[in-house]
Amino acid sequence: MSLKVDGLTVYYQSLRGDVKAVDGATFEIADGEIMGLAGESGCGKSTLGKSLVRMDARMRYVDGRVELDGKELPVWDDRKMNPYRFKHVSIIPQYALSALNPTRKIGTMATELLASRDIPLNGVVDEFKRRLKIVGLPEDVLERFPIELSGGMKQRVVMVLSSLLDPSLLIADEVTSALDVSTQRAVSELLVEFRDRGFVKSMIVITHDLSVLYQIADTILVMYAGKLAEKAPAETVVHAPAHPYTRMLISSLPEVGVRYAEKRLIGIPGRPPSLLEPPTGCRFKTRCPLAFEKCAEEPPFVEVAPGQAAACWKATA
Amino acid sequence: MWRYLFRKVSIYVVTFVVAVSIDWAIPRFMPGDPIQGLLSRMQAQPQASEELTSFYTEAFGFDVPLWKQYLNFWAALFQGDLGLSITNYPIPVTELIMGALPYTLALLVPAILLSFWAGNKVGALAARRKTLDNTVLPMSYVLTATPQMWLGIILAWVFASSLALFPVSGAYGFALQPEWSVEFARSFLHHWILPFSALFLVAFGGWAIGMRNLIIYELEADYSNYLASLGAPTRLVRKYAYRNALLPQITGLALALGAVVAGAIVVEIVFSYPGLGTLTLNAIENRDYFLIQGIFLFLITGVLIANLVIDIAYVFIDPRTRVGMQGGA
Amino acid sequence: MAVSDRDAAVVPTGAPAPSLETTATTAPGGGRPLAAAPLRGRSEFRYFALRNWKFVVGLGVVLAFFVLALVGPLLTDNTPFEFSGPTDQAPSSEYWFGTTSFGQDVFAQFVYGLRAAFLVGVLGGGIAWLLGAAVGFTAGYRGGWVDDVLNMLTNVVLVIPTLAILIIVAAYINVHSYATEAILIGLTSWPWAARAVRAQTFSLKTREFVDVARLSGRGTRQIITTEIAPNMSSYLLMMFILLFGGAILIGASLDFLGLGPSASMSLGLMMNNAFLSSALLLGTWWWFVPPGLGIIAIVGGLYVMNVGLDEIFNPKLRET
Amino acid sequence: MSTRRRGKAIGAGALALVAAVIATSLGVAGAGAGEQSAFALPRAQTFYMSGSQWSPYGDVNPAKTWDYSTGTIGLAYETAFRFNPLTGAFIPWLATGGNWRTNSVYVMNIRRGVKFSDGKTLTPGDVKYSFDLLKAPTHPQNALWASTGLKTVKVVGNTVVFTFAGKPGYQQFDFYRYNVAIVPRHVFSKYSTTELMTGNLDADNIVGTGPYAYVSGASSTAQTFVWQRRAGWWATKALGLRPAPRYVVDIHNSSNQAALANFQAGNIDLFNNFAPRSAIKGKFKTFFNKAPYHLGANTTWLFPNTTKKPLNDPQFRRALAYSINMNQILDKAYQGLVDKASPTGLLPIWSKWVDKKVVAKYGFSYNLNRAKAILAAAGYKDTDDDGYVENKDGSDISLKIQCPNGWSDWMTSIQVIAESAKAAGIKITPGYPDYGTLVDDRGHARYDLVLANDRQYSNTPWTYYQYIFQLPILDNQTTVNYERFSSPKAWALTQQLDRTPTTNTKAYRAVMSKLQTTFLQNLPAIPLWYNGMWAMFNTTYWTNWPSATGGKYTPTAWNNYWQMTSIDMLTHLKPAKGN
Repeated sequence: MSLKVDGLTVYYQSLRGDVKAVDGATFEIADGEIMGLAGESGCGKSTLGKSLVRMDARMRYVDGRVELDGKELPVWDDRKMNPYRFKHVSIIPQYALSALNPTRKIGTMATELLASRDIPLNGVVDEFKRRLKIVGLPEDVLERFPIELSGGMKQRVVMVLSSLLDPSLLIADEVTSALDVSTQRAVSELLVEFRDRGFVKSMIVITHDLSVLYQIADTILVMYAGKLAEKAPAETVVHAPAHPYTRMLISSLPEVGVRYAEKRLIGIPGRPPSLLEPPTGCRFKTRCPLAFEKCAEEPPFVEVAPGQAAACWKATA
Repeated sequence: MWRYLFRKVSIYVVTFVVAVSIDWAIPRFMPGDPIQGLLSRMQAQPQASEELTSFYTEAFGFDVPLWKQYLNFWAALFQGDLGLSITNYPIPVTELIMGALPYTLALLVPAILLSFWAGNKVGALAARRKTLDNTVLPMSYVLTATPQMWLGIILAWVFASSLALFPVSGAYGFALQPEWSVEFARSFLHHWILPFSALFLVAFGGWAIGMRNLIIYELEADYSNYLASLGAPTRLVRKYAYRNALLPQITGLALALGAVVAGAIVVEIVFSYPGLGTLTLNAIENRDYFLIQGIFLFLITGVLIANLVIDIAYVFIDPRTRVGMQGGA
Repeated sequence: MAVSDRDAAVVPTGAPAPSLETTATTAPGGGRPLAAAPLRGRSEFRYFALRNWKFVVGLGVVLAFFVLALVGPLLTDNTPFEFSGPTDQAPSSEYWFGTTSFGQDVFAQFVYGLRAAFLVGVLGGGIAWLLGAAVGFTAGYRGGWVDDVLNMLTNVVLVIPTLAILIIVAAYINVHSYATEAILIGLTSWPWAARAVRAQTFSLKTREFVDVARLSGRGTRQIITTEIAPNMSSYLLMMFILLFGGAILIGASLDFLGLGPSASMSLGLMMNNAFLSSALLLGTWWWFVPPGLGIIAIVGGLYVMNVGLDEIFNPKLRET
Repeated sequence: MSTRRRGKAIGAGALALVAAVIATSLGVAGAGAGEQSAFALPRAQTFYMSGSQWSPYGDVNPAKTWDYSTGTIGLAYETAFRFNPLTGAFIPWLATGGNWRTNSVYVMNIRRGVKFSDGKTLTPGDVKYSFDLLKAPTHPQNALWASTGLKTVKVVGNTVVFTFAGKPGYQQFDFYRYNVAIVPRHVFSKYSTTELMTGNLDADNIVGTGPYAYVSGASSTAQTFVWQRRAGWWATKALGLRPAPRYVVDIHNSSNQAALANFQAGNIDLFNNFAPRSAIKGKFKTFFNKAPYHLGANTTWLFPNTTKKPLNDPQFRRALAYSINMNQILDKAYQGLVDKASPTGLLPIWSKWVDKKVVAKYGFSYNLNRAKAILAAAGYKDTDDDGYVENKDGSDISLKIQCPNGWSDWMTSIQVIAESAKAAGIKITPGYPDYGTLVDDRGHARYDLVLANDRQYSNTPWTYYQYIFQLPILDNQTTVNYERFSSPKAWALTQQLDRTPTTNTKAYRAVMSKLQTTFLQNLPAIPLWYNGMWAMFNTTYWTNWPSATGGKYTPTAWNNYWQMTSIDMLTHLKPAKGN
């Protein structure tokens, strides 16, 4: 088991109270697994991804445990978490296009970063160059400023840098959403290649674009309103979803798996509930066509079929 | 980069031409006749007044048509000739300005640089650190809202008049003449501290606030978050944020020069410091048109040059000016 | 517009910029948020405003002094120049702030001086605000040669040391009223505001709602006043506050130099009188301390209030 | 990493620097006078004074009377005679005496054995040369030739003979006897006329007969102008006089405030600036030890613009004069530092010429009821009930009274005048333009009411009547008759006074009476108070200062006073004990 998350609960602090963005997330990721993390915007998927690496100032750890390669990750403690970052768990942020310091040459920035982590430079820098070549970038990008690179180039630089120390877990947060369709494809293929070459052991790919996940992910985890809805192998999620939300999500996509979707998730009537004071019971019940009395109780996230887990009374019934 | 510099320089050239023209026009089109003013000052006997008028009209070059005066003004300007002072006729204005300039520079340059340095450091230190922020920030606001002359008066009252630690006025002891000696240097510093402090403290507050606010933006910027996500220590994150926050501050430095010069004028007056500020007030009180004109031109040229220097330096500091000419990212 | 153009950053005259500078800077790297999306509705503003100590304290101080300026003169029988009492009296129950060495009531001078400060601040700041907004909107929205010309004008006025100009102009034309003084200040302190507005307008004019307005055939002025300006309202408000404070400081300097109106009292003139009468050497501190503190309180209050507003409108800045 | 450390090092370095600067400069305060430098002047032998030089160093050209560094005449160049304004006596100086040989020929005997500082002997030729220089129309003292009737100056033996056409202007000539600098012909003949009239002469090349020589300060950046006592001054041998201070240092003023700070700190010995009365205490003394503390130096006048309605009406001016609360001015603006002026405006030294009967008949003093009565009688009534009287034609009267900005005592005074005139129903508002503007406006009659006090002590009240009455009136009245009072009769009387020798007491008194009558009947200017000859002494380093009970000399470094009796102050000073 590469990653084991147990009951992770993370809130967002706002002046009006806590936004319960991740509520009791429990799942595992196997070595070599690429797990897709999907859901509508605001469902907590990015919060979940971020909380595994670094919680920003407004995020508050509430409960739960995270284990990576058998060791506990101190996600609640920003300081203690530091030694694990980059080396064991790393992230390609959502904002990859602006993630590079605009006034530093890429090479300088990288070496300063490495030096600040007390990582010996010899070897690593060469490896950096080699990997840049693999993703199709000339060596001299190291001598350039971010402003001199195109969006796709910056994206790839960040991918290489984030995975440079061969982390056990890499979180790729919406890496494709800001790119055009052809670059999207190339970038997603690179993620798979990174895994295949062993640059990363396992990966969480966060996106709202299920079609991308269908292409590259081994398993897919669907979240709704801060709760896990369903986790299953990609094929299963697309073809035999257990959770009504997943089903609606899939059906809103045109011809899944045939070509990349150009349309965003629309199609589901109603709006997700406010996470300031989420409703009791199943959070999807107000939009769910199958909702019944039982849904007033919170459904557990349990295995409904081999390799497939879901949180829905109808799926377990 | 060259386009950037060209644009800058052309703005400065236009500014300079406009400023010189305004400057030339002021004594000529404003009410009041400088030569009659001089005659009044001289307490010239009425009998001599006609003779003297024509003598000085010629001496100041007012006896040629306006357009020619304008051209002559430019021609003289390029030879560093700003005309003759009225109150101190026939001392050249340039000589008076050059005499006062070292004192003003001795106040201004350290005050600008040290306040910029210290203000930025302290502002950066205070940002996102609660206790420090809650002390530095209010203090900085008080400082930046303080009129320099009032701070000068307070410093003079407390440290000079009441505690007698420092002299209230002048640039050095009356027993001395400017020279390169330890005694003169000490006397000079002794006189320099208070006016310098008045300028320094007010400017310091402004820079500290500016940096504090800027660096918060930078610390919230994506690249800072990315660095932190990769486990970079706070030290590195803050260093990057500081450097980037410094860039708009440097721009601010160029633009604040005018304000600092203004501050120096009032502070010099409070401490009777023999720099351009005191000279300006004397010139105004005595309607020494050519001196006022010269000082004004001098200040503008100085500020323009400083701006240009900062612009050029900026090209080296901020890579985006060098490579970013393709437009917005 | 090149993002890297350092013109984009601005500093108000008088004091190096409090936070407006940050919000006005179009981001190096392109990502910095436009100052504040307008808050939804008045109630939300009130909600955040009341919880921001900077805004509350700043506004409170400014209002308190405003009230003092309004009612202060009613609390004293003396007028600022009247030789009403004994000379050089320390503060007492009869003369709250003491008397000058000419026997004038310092409290009366102070409260009348506050009035002048508010007048110069509001009027001078207001004129600069109008000019800055007009020039900035026009340059930013029209672009092209209009922008080139206005931008050049802005730069010229920006670079010239304002106080130097004011000193000269004030020396030639005798300033008889605070309105004249305020107009002079307004006419010279608008450029940084114009630049800031221009930069903001640039980024707003490409937004969809402006496009829609344009397609629907509305005129430039209408688009600026109904579409662009309301979207910058928080920004414009903060700009006014800074110009307000700046105008007070510049006015005080002019008055201190004796270039302001002399027939009515101002805080700067009080300092001038005290200074000329060697008050600091004779130890009559009650004469020169209050005017400075008054200015600091008003201007500092305005600045602090501005930071508060900045935080209210701009969640990223809020204290965490 | 290294940049970071460098940054820290720079930071630490800068802090250390600032700390060091403060420490060393504080050290200076403690170190005191023990340390020597090439220029450092010994405190106990140096006489510091302030209140004369109000702009950067101008020049040492004795022709530029408005501009030269103090002491140029008096300490370096000297005059043929001196004049003691406190006694009214002429003192022979470079001349041993002189007399009117006829009504139009004056003979001046030149002192023998006087040497210039370059060793050359003073000759009658130098004296003739010095008076001849005034012939240039651009010379500020050209009036000697232009309006006294002087025709020739000739050397005869050891005398210089002044020959006049017609009746000489005795009063003016007397004035020039002690105001024309005697300069060395052998040095000055090398200068061009323009240089001599308007240029700056070389300070290093001052060749004078006086007791002091130039040391430093002839640069626009200098804070001080330094004179050093020279050996071989003629008066030491001839009269047994020797000035006590080895160095005389004039401090350039930037403000009264700064000067007072230095005076209080002990850096100034003779303080000729205005300071509030509370500054007089402890070791700081004045000429009188009670009010008014200072001698009066000149009369401060209120000039009405007599070309403007209603100030062209003598009755209105009279009402205005009655409305001024002088005691309040003395009280509030001066705290008793000055005395009320005689209604004639004449200085106390001329009081023997004041015709008391005339004053009793036409004089005035603060009396609101009289002021109101005069206004009413003259037809000025408050027709619109705003508390202020209107012109006879019903138009509003709103006058502006002005004085230079920064002259704090005057600023307060005009506020008092405005307030007390208000009580009489005359609307006046105070204004404070800068000095230059005021002078310009005053010269061109663009004013209502201004204060002025240009005319100092002199040998003759003629200088005062010329100041008030001189004709013709020019476009720009730069020096005299600011009020533009056009009375040929008054001017003729003034000229008559000039042409009456002081020794002809009876005739002189008669003219003076007529002048006073004309003046008081018309009140073209309103005399207010005797502006003080501000002088505070620091007794720490020097004693035996002039005083009402001791040496009666003018205690001032102001120009033109050295050759009156300020030089006597220097020769009578004594170093304080223990110094």
